[in-house]
Amino acid sequence: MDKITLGSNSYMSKLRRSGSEFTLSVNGETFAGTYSKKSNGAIEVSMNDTNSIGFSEKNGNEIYVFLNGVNYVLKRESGVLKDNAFEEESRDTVLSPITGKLLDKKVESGDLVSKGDVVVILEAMKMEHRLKAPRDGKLSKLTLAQIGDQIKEGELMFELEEE
Amino acid sequence: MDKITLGSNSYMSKLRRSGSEFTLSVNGETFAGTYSKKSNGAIEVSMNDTNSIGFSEKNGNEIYVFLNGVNYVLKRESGVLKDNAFEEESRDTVLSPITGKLLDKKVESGDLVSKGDVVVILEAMKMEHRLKAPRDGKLSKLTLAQIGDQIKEGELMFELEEE
Amino acid sequence: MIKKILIANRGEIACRIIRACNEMSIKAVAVYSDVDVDSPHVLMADQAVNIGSANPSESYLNFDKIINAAKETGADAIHPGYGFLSENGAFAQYVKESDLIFIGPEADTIKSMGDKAESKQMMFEAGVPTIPGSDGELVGNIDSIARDIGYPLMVKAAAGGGGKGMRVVRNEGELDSSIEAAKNEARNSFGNDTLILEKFLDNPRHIEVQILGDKNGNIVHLYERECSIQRRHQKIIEESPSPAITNKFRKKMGEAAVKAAKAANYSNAGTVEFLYQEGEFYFLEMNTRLQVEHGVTEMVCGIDIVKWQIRVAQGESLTFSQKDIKQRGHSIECRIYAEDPSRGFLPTPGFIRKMILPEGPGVRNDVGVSEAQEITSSYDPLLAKLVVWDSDRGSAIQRMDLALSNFVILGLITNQPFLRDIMKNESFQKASFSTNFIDENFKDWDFPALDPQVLALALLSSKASQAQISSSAESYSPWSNNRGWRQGV
Amino acid sequence: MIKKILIANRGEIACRIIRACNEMSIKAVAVYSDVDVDSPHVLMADQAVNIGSANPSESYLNFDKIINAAKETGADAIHPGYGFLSENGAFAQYVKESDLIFIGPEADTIKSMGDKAESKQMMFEAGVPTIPGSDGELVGNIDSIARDIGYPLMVKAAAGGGGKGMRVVRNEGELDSSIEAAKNEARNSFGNDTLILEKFLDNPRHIEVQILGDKNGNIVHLYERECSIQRRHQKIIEESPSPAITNKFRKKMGEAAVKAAKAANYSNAGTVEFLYQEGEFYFLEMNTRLQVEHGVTEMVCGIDIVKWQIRVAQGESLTFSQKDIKQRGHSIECRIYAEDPSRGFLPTPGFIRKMILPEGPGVRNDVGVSEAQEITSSYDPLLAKLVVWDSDRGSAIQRMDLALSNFVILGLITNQPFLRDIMKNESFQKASFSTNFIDENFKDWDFPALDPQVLALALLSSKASQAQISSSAESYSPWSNNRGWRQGV
Repeated sequence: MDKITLGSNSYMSKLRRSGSEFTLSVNGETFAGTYSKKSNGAIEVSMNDTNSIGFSEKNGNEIYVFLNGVNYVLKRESGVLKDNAFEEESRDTVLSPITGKLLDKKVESGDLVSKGDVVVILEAMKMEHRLKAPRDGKLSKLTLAQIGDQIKEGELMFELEEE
Repeated sequence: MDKITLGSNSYMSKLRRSGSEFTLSVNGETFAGTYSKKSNGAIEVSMNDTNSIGFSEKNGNEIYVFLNGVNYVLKRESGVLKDNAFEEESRDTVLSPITGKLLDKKVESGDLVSKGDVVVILEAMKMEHRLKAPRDGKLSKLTLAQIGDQIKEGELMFELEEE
Repeated sequence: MIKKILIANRGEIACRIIRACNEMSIKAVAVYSDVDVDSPHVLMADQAVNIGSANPSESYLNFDKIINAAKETGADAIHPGYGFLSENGAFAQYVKESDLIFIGPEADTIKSMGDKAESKQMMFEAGVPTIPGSDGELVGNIDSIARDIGYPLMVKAAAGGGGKGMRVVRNEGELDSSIEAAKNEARNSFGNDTLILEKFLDNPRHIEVQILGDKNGNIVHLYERECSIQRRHQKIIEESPSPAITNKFRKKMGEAAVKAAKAANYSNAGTVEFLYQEGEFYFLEMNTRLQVEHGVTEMVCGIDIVKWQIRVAQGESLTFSQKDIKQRGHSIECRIYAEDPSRGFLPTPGFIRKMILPEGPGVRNDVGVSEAQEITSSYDPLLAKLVVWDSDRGSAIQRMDLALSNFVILGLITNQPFLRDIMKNESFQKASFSTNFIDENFKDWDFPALDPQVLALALLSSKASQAQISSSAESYSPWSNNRGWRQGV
Repeated sequence: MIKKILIANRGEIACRIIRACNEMSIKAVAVYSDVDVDSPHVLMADQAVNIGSANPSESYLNFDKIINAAKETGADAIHPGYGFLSENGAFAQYVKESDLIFIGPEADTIKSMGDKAESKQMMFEAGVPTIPGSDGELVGNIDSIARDIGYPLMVKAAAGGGGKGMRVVRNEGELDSSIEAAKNEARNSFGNDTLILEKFLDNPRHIEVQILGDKNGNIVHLYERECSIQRRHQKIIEESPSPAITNKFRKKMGEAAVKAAKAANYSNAGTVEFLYQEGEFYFLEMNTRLQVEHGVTEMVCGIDIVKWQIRVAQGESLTFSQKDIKQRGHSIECRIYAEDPSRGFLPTPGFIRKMILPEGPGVRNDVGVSEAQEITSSYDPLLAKLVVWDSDRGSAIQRMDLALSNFVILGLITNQPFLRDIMKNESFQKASFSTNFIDENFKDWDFPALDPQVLALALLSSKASQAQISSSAESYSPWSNNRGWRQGV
């Protein structure tokens, strides 16, 4: 079972192939279909009486899909158990939403912060991004990166002490 | 030594690589250069103080090259000895210049033909191609293909008896 | 209102028409022969129907298969494109009798214009200039008829074709012997020695006028196209406006074309072809369909001819009149053919291993093929039409040369290097040419001698990856059962 | 005459300018930072020079490195593009002092227009409508000044920026408390509590006029562009003409823009930006450079702005006057950004694994990236500008939607799905919008719920081939030694 996420929607999905046929299960619903690869690398999918041709490539936990005029970047978590699949992101932990450069740290580890206070400032593609405290609390962790260092998307930026 | 042909010109060529460097010999002249492959599959060649980026792919005895705004299809004969490299094509043997369909045979094997007589008619891409006798002579061979059969480029169409 | 159009064609023109349908929110149905299963026009359409084998008579030329495909998919109109059934009056009639809309002129118009003698006679009567000649069978005082027409002239077998029974007569002294020779040749070739005399144009330009008419009697012209750059009597470069004529003359030709279209009771898009020499123009023929080179007119006039074909076919009136139509700037088209210009323009089938199209301001690509596609010998070798626009002819030529130099196509021989040489040719740049241009300037054209860099790059090449080489023929195909195909919403 | 131009920029605009050079037979020199070694602008240029690290201040913003590169390669002019040094008066002056031609207005013009207060004052004096306000420091009877301007109004820190020290005042009752609050904020933020009052436009359109002037005093406008569709105060969709104004009003705005340009002693291409609300327009600022969205004007007016920039920079006069410039049809541009519209338009670096551009009539691609290219976080996330033209706005919207739907880009998140939703939005289609459009209509935009077909295709995907993933950084590069680079002839 894979958890596939796009924007705020997630889908518990599983696909079984057998020759040119496949069975897809999405959030408990099951679909049957067929597919074929085209000479130019496209894949044709036939499901629910509809044939569509698109492109699809995966890389790490990302899958890039073009289908019916829309480009998608899907996140995939493989082997997810259904029960904890839709767990909410913690309000205590703030990750970098971008890959970029650390421009400034406004507070120090251990400081008390109020909801909305700017904690760190990042820069990517000529724009500043201010990461703010999601609630009042005490800063239990703060990135060890120095000003000017490169930051990766998903890297822990700071954490608030548990309430 | 490879014989590379484009249009009416042929080049006896040999290339030796060593890391990113190469030595090219063309009809006895020698050039030194360097090369590198680009992420998009292009190749950059640096020779005679000039850098150029192009594409190149080979398939069988054909090499496809795009360089400096021109697309080339080169024919390659590998391992050619220099001595017989520029041998002329026989005036006695006529090969199909195209891939297409046999539309008609105008004479039979053993017939006498005059220079310019149409021997076979081919069709490709909605156009007729008439293959004519290159000299007066007796037809010693004629394609066994039937009218309507597919013909490949380079296939023997007919042969004249030796003079 | 038309809701779904079946496009009875393939290649770039099918793609062009499908785009127009999409933009007008009309569904597009493609038809395809077995070898075209993975062609762009099939992938672009909302639905696609297999109509048989590669042989055109069993697919793209087959009336019943096409009508059946239209009926099966619920199409209400058929667009024939160019070539194939586009100028077949019987087909147009059959479409109408099948309660479908034929996107083109009336069947009767197609039929009259398809008969060269009938169309010439009709134009002559309508007052459109035609090539002076003996008006039918050559009888009476031949010397005096010849003098009336003027030398040089052409003696032609009335039943003729393909250059047989044809002689150019330069002066009176050659007349008798030429007639004798033509008569013999005509008798031997056609079993009929009837001859006609016609004025011979030894250095003509081919200039044509685009016509657009609705079903309510409104007919306008969209000015002219210069199409003199031809090889084997087929155009390879077209432009608009023609650099050969003045604005006054342009107006005169346009009016003659409208007169011709009115005489033929014309609706929809069509083209009146003229030969032009020494300040005179003569009706050559009328093409009762969309022309390959319609794009240069669209660029210069700012009017989408294909969309208007669809609109007038469903009964809409033109929303502009002649005075609203203005030429702006200059447009050139190069036809990219799979052919070898060093060997008499022989077609060169192959497999497109890589294709990168030119981009940027004023560049339009009308393409019918894609990477990883097999170009078979079954159809016309036209791969793509590269069209540019710029403010004047000189700039347009430079833009075209740059665009050609950015057109990457690996895997088969094309005329791309040849077209670049034409752009650099001085006579072309000076617009000093006739339909003899290729013969006069490029008779023994050969590919250029190779720079050592090309050889280095060639010998540094590696084999294409397996993915690119694999043939598409073996892959599973949902179309092989002749089923309809729908792209998801 | 200019023989060689150094383009002090990167990305799509560098490519755009290089094309213009090529078409004018002018050599083009690219400059690039270390991370841009394999970028399209480097590969397209005749020569390329490495000017340093990714950090703009050490490369694209570095005066000396750019001037040195121009000197080394023998360039005689510098085109700054947009962004980077394009509106830096000191740079323009430095270029001139280095005996090179700066392709843009005079340094003094750039400096005066770069000072918002000075430029507003200059325009006010020239009789160009400016936003009514307190004309400098707020002193005297504030209530009466406020009444004269009219509500709603805006109290602003004179030294301000970035929204600090700024309050909207809806009515007289809010005035005192707003002034108090703004004063405190201004003092805390800028150490200066000087305030100004200005009329507040709560629902304005952003409409700008393209200007073109030569060095001989001729100035024309190329009509207007509608640029109201913005996110985070940055345009994402532009069109010409503006659907909001009448022809009479259009003429009035054009004349005001020419007046503004004359007041600034303007030559070369520039843009006068206005805010428009309820039948009134107000000078916002003048951009003394080529604009990102210049393409829509080129499509509609048939004038190549970049080529004219070069021509007037080398002293040529305009060959047309105002009455020769006509708008024809309608053009729309969509900026394709590497950004996530579902997360506040955050930039989304990545690797372009596959890119297929839309083609066909009326479609123009201004692209600065290519397949197998890494999009780093070092620069602006603009990947490409997709520009379409059609005869009217409705057709142009349909053409844009089709073109967007044919724009394949795999490997990173882009705003392509968001742009498609805008094309389908009713307010957009009805041209009923202001600069608040995105906030009002797409505040909580999210990617669409997935059709099971998308999930099927995703799970059927295979890993990209190794060739595509390999980074370019490790490959041997001839540029790493800061050597010039020449493409073979």
